[in-house]
Amino acid sequence: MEIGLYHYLTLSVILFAIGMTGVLIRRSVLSMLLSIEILFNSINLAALAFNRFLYPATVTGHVFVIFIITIAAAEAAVALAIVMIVYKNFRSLEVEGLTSLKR
Amino acid sequence: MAHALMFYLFAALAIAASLAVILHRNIFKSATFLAGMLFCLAALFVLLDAEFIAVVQVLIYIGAITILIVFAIMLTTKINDEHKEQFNSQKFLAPILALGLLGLILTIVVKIQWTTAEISPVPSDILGLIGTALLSDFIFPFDVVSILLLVALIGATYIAKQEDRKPLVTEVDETGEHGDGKVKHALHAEEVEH
Amino acid sequence: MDVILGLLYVVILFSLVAVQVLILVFMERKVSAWIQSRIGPNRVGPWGLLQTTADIIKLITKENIRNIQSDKVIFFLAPILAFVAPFAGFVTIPVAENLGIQDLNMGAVYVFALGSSMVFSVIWAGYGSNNRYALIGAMRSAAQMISYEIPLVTSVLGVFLIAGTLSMREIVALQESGTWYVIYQPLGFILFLVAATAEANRAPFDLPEAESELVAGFHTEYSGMKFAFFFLAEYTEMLVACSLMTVLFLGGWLIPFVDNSQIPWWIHIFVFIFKVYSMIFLMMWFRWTFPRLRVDHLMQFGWKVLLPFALVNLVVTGAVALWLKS
Amino acid sequence: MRFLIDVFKGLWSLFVGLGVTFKYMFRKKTTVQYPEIKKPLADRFIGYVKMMYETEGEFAGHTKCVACMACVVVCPVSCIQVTHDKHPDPTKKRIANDFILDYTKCEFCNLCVEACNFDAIIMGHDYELSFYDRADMDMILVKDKKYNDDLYAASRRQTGSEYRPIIAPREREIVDVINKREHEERLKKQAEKSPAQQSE
Repeated sequence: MEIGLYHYLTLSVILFAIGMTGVLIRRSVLSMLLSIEILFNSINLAALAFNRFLYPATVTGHVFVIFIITIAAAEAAVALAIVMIVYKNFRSLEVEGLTSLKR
Repeated sequence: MAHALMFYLFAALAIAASLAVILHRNIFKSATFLAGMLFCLAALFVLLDAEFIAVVQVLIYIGAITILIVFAIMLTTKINDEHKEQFNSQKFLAPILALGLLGLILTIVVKIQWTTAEISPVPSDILGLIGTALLSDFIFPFDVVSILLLVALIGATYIAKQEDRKPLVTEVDETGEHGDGKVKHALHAEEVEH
Repeated sequence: MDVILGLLYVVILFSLVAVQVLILVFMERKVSAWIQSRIGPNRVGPWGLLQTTADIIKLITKENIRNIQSDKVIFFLAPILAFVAPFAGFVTIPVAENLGIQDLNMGAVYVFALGSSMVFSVIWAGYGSNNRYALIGAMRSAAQMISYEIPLVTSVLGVFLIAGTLSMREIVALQESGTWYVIYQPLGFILFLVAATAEANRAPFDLPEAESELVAGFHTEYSGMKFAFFFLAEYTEMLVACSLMTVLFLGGWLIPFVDNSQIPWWIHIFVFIFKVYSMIFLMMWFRWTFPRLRVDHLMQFGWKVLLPFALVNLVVTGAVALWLKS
Repeated sequence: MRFLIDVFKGLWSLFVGLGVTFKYMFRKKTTVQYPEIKKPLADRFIGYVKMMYETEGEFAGHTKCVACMACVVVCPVSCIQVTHDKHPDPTKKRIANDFILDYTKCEFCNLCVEACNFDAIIMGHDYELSFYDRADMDMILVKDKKYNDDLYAASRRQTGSEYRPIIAPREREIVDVINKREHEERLKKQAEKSPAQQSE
């Protein structure tokens, strides 16, 4: 069977579901960050699949993916700075404990 | 044929790796599996004729973002603390929810008749097209993203560099002393000397 | 059929690279000896030529020792990735006009991407050995490599801007008639040379494996075959970096001021190899001249000197290119 | 501006450094090809303990060691074993039968040589002290009172060129003078004693 848009979209959706589960079930902030990266990538895959199979002559999907990667980099930098400061203040990275902005 | 084989291989690897990311107890290995998953996706991007994006994925995602996360892991968590409970109380509910969402989106995806009748060949100079698109149609988002990156850079530096703020921990650590004075030096050893 | 051909390419490339590394190690020892007024290896074989072969045989036949608490899989994978990543970079490098495995559309970026995934092998080595010295060395090395990647890539952007393509073969073809890009981009060339030296963990930027400070950095726990792979990886990386330099700045296989279409292809190969080896000689010369940097100076140098100069170089190149175009 | 000047100065200094090492590349090599060519040692070099033998007189070839055990007593690591026998020279009491030195223990401290009252041992100039077998490191300096060439060669790799090593020449002179004086005194004593004995 020819691999088409459906296959890529299905894979993308499965990855999205896995990423979402990861965000919901993990306790550590860092694990949640890893899961968020999975979410980003499932979106990237979907964008590129749409671009390839629906409008191959344009590059809108590619441009979107580049933006997403850029924003993921910025997000990672800020999130890691926050993780550092949280760890410094709370000595733990478990989400349940982080209920106040200040302790 | 080869295309289908490659697709199934890398799709299976990607799914397995992402499952390992969310289920593995050792967070360092989680990050390693994330790099593996990103690599599989890069391979899939090549199958989708997006070589440039695949290369950028390896260069930035694996080479920079994952490494950054690994750094954060090394600097904060106890990696080998595998006996600790890793999952919260939603660990049974969340997969059901995710499966529901999966079913929902999959139904939508399958129901829609995408107009993919003919697959026309991709343009050869995709790199030039991306460049042109970034600096013509998408010039505004491009600028916004640049500014966002700059702001994120400054913000991250600002947040991470607040060393004069007193650590708020007062719990007693193993030596019997208060954690107060000892917390600072680990992360900011290099800044102290300036 | 394609698969068999590809495997054949890999085997040929591997043997070529392995032989190159043997020669390079011998050359390094000789250069270091000359700079220090010594003779260097001269016992095994004629003029000591078989010295490195003997060393490699010794490494291969050595017992494989593994720390019992180390992480088996990661410990095993790290040296392999360390070697495979730079090795795969050879795929795009054109040695002569029609010689080279595959000319990718974005060849140069591909090589940089592989270089950046090398960081992972270093971190794996540090984590997998379950040794504090190794971990400290690995973190230092990773920090150094991701810091120097930025000036490394930024410094060549000027070349891409002038050439208007990322394909290695086209970049070389554009340098016909003796207009090497090193003439247009002297600053870029120097920055690239420095950053590539740091990227390959060579002295004076060899902090990650500083012998006198960190035992051997991230490969403290490695011995025998696995250590040989790290060794191989370092020299392969050097080869790739110098080949890149040759292609991007020094006109690849071209001889200046000569009609290159008249010259047979095997001379082109020799010209390419000569250029690569002169760059490698330069790197070795650096190693035995400059003292090692201190760790904070290393970071300062990367971020406060190399990066601003690379950015200035890029902006000036862009402005001049725009001005010439209009 | 100052930053720029610093950077260019730094760059220039790097070039100067490269020039220096480039010059060194063509200098005369200082390597000495060791096993073939050996550098002369300093006179005071402390190597390998050597036994001295009588070179002249009636008992030439016999060891000078009279088994007084001074070296055994003084040795900080107890690496010397000496067995003794009756000396063939009637003026001396004993002679070393076996003199065995354990090089796995010896630390080349020179104390035994200083303790020796008869100038019988000396620190030599041999420094190639590697062996294939641990048993070889128990070195037999004397066997059956006499210098035995075969035994000596077998007990170690013979590398020194001269059998009688040179210590610091000035000291050697003093030692020689002292030896000579003692020898003369002994002869004199003997001469004094013998007529007395004869007369008795």
